[in-house]
Amino acid sequence: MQPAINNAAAPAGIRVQARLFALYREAAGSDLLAVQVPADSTVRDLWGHLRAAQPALARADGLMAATAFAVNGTWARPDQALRDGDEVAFLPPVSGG
Amino acid sequence: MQPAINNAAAPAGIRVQARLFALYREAAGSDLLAVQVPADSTVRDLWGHLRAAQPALARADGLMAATAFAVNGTWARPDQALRDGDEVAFLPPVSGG
Amino acid sequence: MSDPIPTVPSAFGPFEVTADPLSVDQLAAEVQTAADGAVVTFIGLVRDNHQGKQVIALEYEAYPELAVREMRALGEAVAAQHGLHGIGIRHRTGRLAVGEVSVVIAVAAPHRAAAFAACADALDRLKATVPVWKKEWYTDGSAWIGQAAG
Amino acid sequence: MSDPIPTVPSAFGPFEVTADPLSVDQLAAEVQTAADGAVVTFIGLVRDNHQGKQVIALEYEAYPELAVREMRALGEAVAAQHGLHGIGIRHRTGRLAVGEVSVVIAVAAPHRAAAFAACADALDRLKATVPVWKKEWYTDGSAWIGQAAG
Repeated sequence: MQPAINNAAAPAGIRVQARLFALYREAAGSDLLAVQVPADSTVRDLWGHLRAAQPALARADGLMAATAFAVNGTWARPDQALRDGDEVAFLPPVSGG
Repeated sequence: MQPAINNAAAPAGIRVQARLFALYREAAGSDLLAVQVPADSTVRDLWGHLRAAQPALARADGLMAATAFAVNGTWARPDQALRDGDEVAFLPPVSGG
Repeated sequence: MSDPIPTVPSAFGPFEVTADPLSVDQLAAEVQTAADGAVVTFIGLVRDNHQGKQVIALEYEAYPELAVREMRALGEAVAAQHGLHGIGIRHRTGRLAVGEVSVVIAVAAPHRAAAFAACADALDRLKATVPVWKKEWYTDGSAWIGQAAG
Repeated sequence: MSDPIPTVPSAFGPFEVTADPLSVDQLAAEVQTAADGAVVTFIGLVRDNHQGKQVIALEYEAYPELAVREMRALGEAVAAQHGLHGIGIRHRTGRLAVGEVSVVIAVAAPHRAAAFAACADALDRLKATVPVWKKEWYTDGSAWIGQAAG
């Protein structure tokens, strides 16, 4: 059950997009989720919301030492407030090279 | 005057080939000189002989901090004795790369 | 994402994420200037083992917009720190077989010492900050590589 | 000398002197093995100035037989010292314009630190011992480069 995801009819919230990569993308089964959250939500709130809605994502997050965040393509702190239309990325520890 | 160079008729000597590179090659006007020297000659003797025979080569040698020597494609000390048929190379300080 | 992979113009050189094979010669030529006597490059390869397991392929995934921005930021910081004119980074994405090139960093400098130092520096920063991930494929499964939780 | 430029087979990679243009991609591919995760390359370029003078070209001359032997000896010593599988060096000869590649050194290693250290080490040795000389061409003349006496 993922009641708040893709629920455009809910009132008094903002709509954001969650981008997921690598382990998180596979756990969620999607690289992009449209989500409605309360208007005063932070990045951390959204991440908690996604993990609660998707237990596989919570398990994947638990495997990682740290998750990093970006809003609209720029690094963000977990307490950053979200605005309607934001694209919020959830990044497992990087392993490129 | 270069009396001992290309003088195949001289007796009691050995014939060697001198290879010259870079500044020395240009000073001598040749990259390969056939030389006859006394049978007990060393690498140093040959170099002295060449410089005496070719003043431009002596001037070029004077510009260099050190000349290195090789006999038959292997590094050699200046006191190495020459044998008939040796190829003796005279190398200015290297500057590759 | 159906958008084309983004590129960010920089005065120092290209910083790109691409699914295409990488050419070291090309990147080196793009970063060098007439005043440079040296280019040092780092070429990342898919190797056949990791932590005792046989690896048959690596799958690279990027957050392309942010990866390009980060590569440019670190590249320009390294260039400024070492007084360089040219630096570029291309990182490949997708599934790569053993021996294929995953990333190329090219650094041009008037002299060799700065080129070596800057290239190693850029690589360390890339591995620490650029949002790219790799999944190792084994004969019997696969795993995303990353810092495991303590 | 009308003999072809000699090459010496080595288990580690090619060590060659050639009049042909150099390819970094080709040399990197020749030295890498399936166990290597990194190749570091040094690319020597003709630059447009030296000690305040404008340079329009460099002319490289080698003692090819000894240069190849020296490159192989230093390459194998560096490989042994750093525990590497693959290293190769190609040095070009002839007259090269500004921006052309004079030498490429490629070092393959399982991990990056050894590759950087070994490549820098090989370059230092090459510049100290390999019998290759360069002549700088200026707008108003030329000069062989080497350690001046006194």
